[in-house]
Amino acid sequence: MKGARPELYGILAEFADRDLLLEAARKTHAAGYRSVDAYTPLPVEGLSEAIGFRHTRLPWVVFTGAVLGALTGFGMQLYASAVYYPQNVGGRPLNSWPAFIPITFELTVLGASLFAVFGLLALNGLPTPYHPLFNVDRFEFASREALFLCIKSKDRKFDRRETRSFLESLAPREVFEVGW
Amino acid sequence: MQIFHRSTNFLAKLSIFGSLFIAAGLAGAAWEIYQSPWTTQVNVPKEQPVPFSHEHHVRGLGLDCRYCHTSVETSAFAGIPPVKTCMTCHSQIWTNAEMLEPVRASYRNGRSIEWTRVHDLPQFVYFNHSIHVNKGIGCASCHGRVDEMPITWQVNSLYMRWCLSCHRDPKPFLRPRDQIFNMSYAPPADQAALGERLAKEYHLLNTAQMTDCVTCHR
Amino acid sequence: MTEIPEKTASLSGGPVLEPGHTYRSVTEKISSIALARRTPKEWWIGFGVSFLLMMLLLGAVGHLFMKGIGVWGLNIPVGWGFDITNFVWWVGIGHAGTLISAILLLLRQEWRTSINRFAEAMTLFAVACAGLFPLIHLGRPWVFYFLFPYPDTMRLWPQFRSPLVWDVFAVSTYATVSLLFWFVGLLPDLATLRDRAKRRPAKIVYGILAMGWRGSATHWHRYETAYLLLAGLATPLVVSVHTVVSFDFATSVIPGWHTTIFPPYFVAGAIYSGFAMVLTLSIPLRAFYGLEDFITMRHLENMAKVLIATGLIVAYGYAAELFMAWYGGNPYEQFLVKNRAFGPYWPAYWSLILCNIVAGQLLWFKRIRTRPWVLWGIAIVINVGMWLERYVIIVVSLTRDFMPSIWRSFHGSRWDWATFVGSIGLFLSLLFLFIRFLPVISIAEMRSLVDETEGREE
Amino acid sequence: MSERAPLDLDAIRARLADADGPAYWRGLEELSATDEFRDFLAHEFPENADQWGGDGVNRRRFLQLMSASFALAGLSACTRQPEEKIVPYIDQPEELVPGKPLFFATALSWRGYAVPVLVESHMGRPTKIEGNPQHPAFPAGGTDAFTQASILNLYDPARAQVVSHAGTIASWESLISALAPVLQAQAASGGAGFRILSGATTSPTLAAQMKDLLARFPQARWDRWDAIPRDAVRAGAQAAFGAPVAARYRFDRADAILSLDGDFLAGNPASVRYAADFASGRRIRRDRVKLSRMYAAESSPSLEGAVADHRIALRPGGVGDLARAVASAVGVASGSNAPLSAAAARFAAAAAKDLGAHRGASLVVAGEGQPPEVHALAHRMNHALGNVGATVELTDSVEVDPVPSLDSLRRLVEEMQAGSVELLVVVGGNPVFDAPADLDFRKALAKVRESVRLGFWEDETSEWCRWNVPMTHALETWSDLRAFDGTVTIAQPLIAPLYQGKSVHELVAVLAGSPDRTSHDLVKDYWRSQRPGLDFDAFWKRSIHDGFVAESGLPARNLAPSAAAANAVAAPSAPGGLDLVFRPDPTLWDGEWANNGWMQELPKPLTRLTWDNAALLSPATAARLGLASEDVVALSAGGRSVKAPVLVVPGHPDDVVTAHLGYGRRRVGAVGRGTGFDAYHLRVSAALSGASGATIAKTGAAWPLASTQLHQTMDGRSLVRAASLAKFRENPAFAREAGEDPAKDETLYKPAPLPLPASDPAWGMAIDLNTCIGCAACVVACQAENNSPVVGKEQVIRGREMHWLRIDRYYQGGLENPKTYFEPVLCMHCENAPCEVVCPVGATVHSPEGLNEMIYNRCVGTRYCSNNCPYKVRRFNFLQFADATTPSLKLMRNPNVTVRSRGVMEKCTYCVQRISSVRIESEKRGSPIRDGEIKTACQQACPAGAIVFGNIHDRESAVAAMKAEPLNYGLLTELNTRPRTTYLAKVWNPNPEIGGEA
Repeated sequence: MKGARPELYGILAEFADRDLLLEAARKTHAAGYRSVDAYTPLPVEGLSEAIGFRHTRLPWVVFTGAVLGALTGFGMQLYASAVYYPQNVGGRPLNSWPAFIPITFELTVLGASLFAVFGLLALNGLPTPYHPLFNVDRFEFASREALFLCIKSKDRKFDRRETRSFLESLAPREVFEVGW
Repeated sequence: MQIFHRSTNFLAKLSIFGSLFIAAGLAGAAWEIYQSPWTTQVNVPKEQPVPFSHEHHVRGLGLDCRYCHTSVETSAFAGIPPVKTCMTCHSQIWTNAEMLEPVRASYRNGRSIEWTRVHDLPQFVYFNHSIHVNKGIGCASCHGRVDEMPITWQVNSLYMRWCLSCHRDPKPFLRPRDQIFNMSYAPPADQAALGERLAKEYHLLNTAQMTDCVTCHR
Repeated sequence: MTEIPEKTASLSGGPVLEPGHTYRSVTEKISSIALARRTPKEWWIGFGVSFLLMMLLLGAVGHLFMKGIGVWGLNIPVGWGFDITNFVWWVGIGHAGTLISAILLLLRQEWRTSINRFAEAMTLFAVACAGLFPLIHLGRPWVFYFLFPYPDTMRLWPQFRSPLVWDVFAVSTYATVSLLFWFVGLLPDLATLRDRAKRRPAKIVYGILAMGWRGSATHWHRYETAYLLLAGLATPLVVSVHTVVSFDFATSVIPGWHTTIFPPYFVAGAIYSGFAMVLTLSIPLRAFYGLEDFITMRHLENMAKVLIATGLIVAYGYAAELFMAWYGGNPYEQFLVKNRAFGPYWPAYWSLILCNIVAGQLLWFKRIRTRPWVLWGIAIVINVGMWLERYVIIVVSLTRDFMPSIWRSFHGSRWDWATFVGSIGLFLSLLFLFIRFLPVISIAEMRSLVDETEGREE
Repeated sequence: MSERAPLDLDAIRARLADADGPAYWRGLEELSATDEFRDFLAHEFPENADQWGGDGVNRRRFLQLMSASFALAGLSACTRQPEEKIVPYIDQPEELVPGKPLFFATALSWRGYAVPVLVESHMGRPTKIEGNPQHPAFPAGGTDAFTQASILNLYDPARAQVVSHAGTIASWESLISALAPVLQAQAASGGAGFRILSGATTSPTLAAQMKDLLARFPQARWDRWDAIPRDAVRAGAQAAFGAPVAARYRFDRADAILSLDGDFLAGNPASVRYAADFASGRRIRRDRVKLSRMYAAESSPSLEGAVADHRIALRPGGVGDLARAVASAVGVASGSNAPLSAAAARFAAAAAKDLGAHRGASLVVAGEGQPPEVHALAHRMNHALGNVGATVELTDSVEVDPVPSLDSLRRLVEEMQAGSVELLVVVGGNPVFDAPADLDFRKALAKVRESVRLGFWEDETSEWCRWNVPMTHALETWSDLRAFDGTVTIAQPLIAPLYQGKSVHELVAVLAGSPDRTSHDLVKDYWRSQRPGLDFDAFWKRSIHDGFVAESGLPARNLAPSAAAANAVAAPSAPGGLDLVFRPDPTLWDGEWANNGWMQELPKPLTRLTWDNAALLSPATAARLGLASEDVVALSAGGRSVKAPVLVVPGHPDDVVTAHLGYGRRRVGAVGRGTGFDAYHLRVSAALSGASGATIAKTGAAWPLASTQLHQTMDGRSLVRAASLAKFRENPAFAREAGEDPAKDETLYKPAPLPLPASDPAWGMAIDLNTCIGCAACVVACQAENNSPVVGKEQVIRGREMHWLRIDRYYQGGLENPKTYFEPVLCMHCENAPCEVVCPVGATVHSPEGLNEMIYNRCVGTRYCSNNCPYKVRRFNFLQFADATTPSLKLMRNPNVTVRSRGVMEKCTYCVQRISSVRIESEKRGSPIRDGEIKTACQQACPAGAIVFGNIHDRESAVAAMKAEPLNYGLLTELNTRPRTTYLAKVWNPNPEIGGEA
């Protein structure tokens, strides 16, 4: 965060049930808030869309991994058999490509999977063992049953008082101010 | 409630992505050790019971390699001179040099001197000197400028990789047969052409046989 | 997962989660196993026994490394015996987990939810056991690294035409991907444990593993994408692994090995043994930890049905071998079939038929499918049968191949047995640790089921 | 596992870890120098830590330590090479070029006759024995298995090593001084109490020495005893010609051969020559469609029976009866004819007719097991058939004054019993063990005042002699012997005696009162005395160089047998019970080879049995007695009884039990300990070659037998292909048609990479099944050449024997008289090798010249290659089989072949070390490798020339010619392995009048 850091990370509101949360999320987005996030113990259908998050670049990351894996796989085998030490093995040609398919395939999958997981972590900015939200004691229920919506202070429209009152207008169970 | 301190975020990320670099670093280090003189003994002069100087005998006195290493042209083993060979001269000159006492002792009581091997190939490598010198590989190509070594050391790693570098393409190293034992031989400007010609002459054009496993391992 | 369609494909009726559960109850029930302060006495007993067996493995392998492969019963012509048999057996078992998680996920089988977690765990541990054998079966295990392409001074890399090298890559890839898949699935639950744990050490450990997961909507979005993609990748991978393992034999020239039907037939066999092992483990588990609400009769029945299906495919495989021997008219193949059925190893052959084909047919009866402990017995029988199948394929084919002059029989030495039993010890030990410290059922996914069952009640 | 083990291990580990610890491929020599290692050796092996007996826990724990240190060293070796010393000569011998082998012509002794050999020597260490093709008696070269294995005896750590007196270590000098007074006394009495006992000999020098000795002691006597005596042969000649004439046969000139229990292919002093000659009559080629025909009547399965076109199994007496029938049919008065069975009669008639049809080109040979009458009969038949001078050559006796050894021994024992023998000198042999049981030589020996034994081993006899002198190995001393044809063969030493060994010449010299004379002086002086006048030094130099004295063979004489006494025949007719037949053991002979691991582990040609002998029974007899193989029975004859395991042998005559002599040694090195049963215990002077009325009683116990082949038939697979001569004439290509041979282009893949120009060689081998006699010389030769370890009985039973070359023996036809096939199987060096494709590390790959290579130091030991080898010719080091600890065995090793350690695969390499050295020489001289310049060890050893190796690119080469033969076929070619080793199919030459064969 550049410049003078706002005193809050954001304002957090807990909602009683899923419909209220979805409703609130939509309203917040409609109200022009952009850096908004919701926290739920399980994936809630339509929630990410509600706060304006449509699609992720992850598939492309995975595809890249797959291609790299495939090239490494076949390249390595061809290099080893035909360049690194060419040898007559059972009368087979140096480039016995059919024999190279299994490993090529395996490495394709491996590359893709590694990129998928590390891509996931990277895009989600994980790991973050420390996070301001954890300052809110109530927040530990987010991993069990509680449903939260948070407007972050980095939002252009963010204003401590207004935003708070705006959230309170959404019929939350409770509203918390999240310090750093 | 917070469990971790702020700093842990950075540390956590570092630990994941940094670990890759750490692993790479370790591998690199291992590789370096494997290349190092400590492992390969390259350029490490070997302690000898008698500090025999090739420099003195070869360059100084101009002895031919074959004067001592008699079987280099005929046998797998180049031959290490029997003490008698030393005594042919040293019964006349330096007859009471302190340094040479072990030699005289050995000759007196018939117990061989235990030299330390400088070029020591693994037991599963069957190296043959005679074929190399007969195929135009000079002594210095592998042993280096022995005539400049007061105490002998190894100048090449003797790793299989190193052997192969020549077995796959001997042309850059080939010499005319009369230059094999010439320590100070320098390849001519047209070594490319010469190598081509000699390779044909020495029947080394097809290197398949030379890079075949059992050429060295049985 | 979340977007549960109206009509979910499912093998049979009955709930996948008994009614009356809430997020909280589910969370409490499952996480309490991992977070319990006191470890149940029974756990200690079970773990203790497994641990002793694991020590037996350690001893056997130590002895093996000291003296050499000769401590096993192997000879010329039988160069592979228990070692590779165990390898194939374990890899096969290691197929259920990822299959359940990945393929059933893609097939929208929501009943997978309550069994996938420990099925995956089981996969990992089985693959660990499997991976052990290719290493220790080497005559000179201390040069195992020759099997990998590493920067060497010999300018010599593995011989990539060899199915054994394929194995190395297939199995290690499978292990890695399964681990990742499993970990990704665990992430939200680790967060739950982090937040529910009372003691600080627990909080810290789970906290580190949870990587600060906090259930953000955007995170969930990417999470689901990744999970689906991994499932999509894992599916062909599962199939490929046992295919590659079958290549060890299919690409050889030995009668009884050189068989084109091996890939599909090995894969089916793998799933067969895998599900058998899941049953073997889940039935005692649900009984002991009172998880009947989550692992319901329906789960057991469905798995039983999968067993019937795959069992029949395996049976088809056997039949095809017989047919090809007759139809192909290759004298060596024909001799092999005779030799398997009526040669010195006939007991092994017929008991494998009994275990894998006959026993499986009992599952047609609902009265058997719905009796957990009977089901359990059958599952065990099938596990034994699948081991025997690999033994017959590997050993019996080698004992008598082309030249009668060098025919010889093979019998496992006591070190063979020690290694085999020991590997089971290793497997169980890991499993016990898992049960003790991690949620055996995916909490996050159970929550979705809660919604669904609520939906039912309305 | 004792608690000391970890300690030792740590010490060794430490030793290995530190910089000047040795590296694993040679580790143990350095290791053994360390104290902790010596300690634990001593602790492990109170006595001889050397033998690989496969016995006992100790050995196993020893191994475990070994292999552990190997493993560790293996690890340490991948970081850094330990320092190594190099030690020069003080004064280098003239002819020696360091690193190059030298070859010397010399002679071994076999039953007193010369076996001319060439010995390969590396830096003064003899390492390999080959035949001497320059020698007139054996122009084809080649050797038998014993000759090959003899090198192992030289280095056997269990050899007698020191002069000892009454069990305490003494010295040669002390012996001399101790004997002096005794000899004084004898001289006074003219040697009345002085006896010398030795085996038969042909040594001119020794003969002269003895003559001179007996001149000094006129009352003394030189007695002779051989455990496997040739008395019947001598007596037969005596009966026929009135003199102990020696007969030598020319099988190459014989078209029809009748073998009466013949044993000319193995064990006979001329076997190697006879095998070659016999083979030349069986070698069938496109341009020589002609075979000799052999009839064999035998009372115990033998090589002769196996290679015969017609074989009949009879009780020992039956052979004599059949001989008489044939004799009378060819017009030799043979007196009373016992009635023959129908089969025997038909056999006899056909044989007689065939012999008669080939006058001058036929041959009748009787075996040593047959009584003198049969030998006499054989001589008469040969004479009647006009074979003398053609296929039979008669000469004066080659042996030095041949005496009937049984009578000689009997008389000696009587004198010993009577206590009239004061000084007995026993040279070689082992009478305490192998003398007829009823004579009880041991008890007699106890009555002798002073006994001196010159013996190679510490054996039963040395145990009961007061003075024991270690005997030199043939390669350690000078001597001279005659080959079977009389050619004098000079034996020169290749190495100074490893221990305090003395030769027989030196001992006799001591007795003759000239103790200071060496073998060299004695032999050389004798020959100087024989060659007065002409330039002796030239003669001597040449004789030593060639290994024989030119033109010293005995001339053939033309003799006619007396017709008299033809029917002095007492056919041993056994009313009830079994006929017991004694035969020398195929691999241990009379027991002298009991401590030779190579011979112990060499599968016996017919039974494939190793490490044991057994009571051989026919299937029918075994069934009748309710016995199966490995049952232990009490075998009794003449009131004596031994326990022996049964082995059922197809084709064995019914109601006959064969017992091989030589096993059951009581005092022998660790290798021979606890192997087999002692058949000598049943052998009495009245029945040396066999007894009738033997009985067998089941004991209920069982004794595991280590056989290397458990399945005896081909199961209808065309592994050995055979046909009758007639069928071959109809369709010469029958063998090739019996299998399918995929065309080169029947492949998805492009042809093999990295080809060499056709000007470069492509190695291949062809094996002629027609000339192979299954003698197994090749197997031992391979073992000797390639440093192959011995693994012990236990491991053989587990199927882990390490022979790179095995001889498959298949039976075909009924159990009572099956046809026998020998098929040497070694690596086929397939062009599309299945083993190579599956090796994960490329430890086995293909050379451009077509060798299937095995690179030990790359092998990780997955055993996948062996699993995928259809021929199962690969061998795996399941444990640390190679003995890396015994110093003397290290001297024996071929320095050009890696000694394989635990955990690596190995197999036949076509003797790549020989190929390499020849290739290097040819490259140096700049001319291509000549055909036959490279001989593989098996090829060089084969007496029958059945194995041919060479360059198949070269149209002119012998191997190419053989592969072009119509009989040429490959094993399992339908797998498209394209083997480089191929076979010439077997062709039988059955007599249509008997028919029913092939």
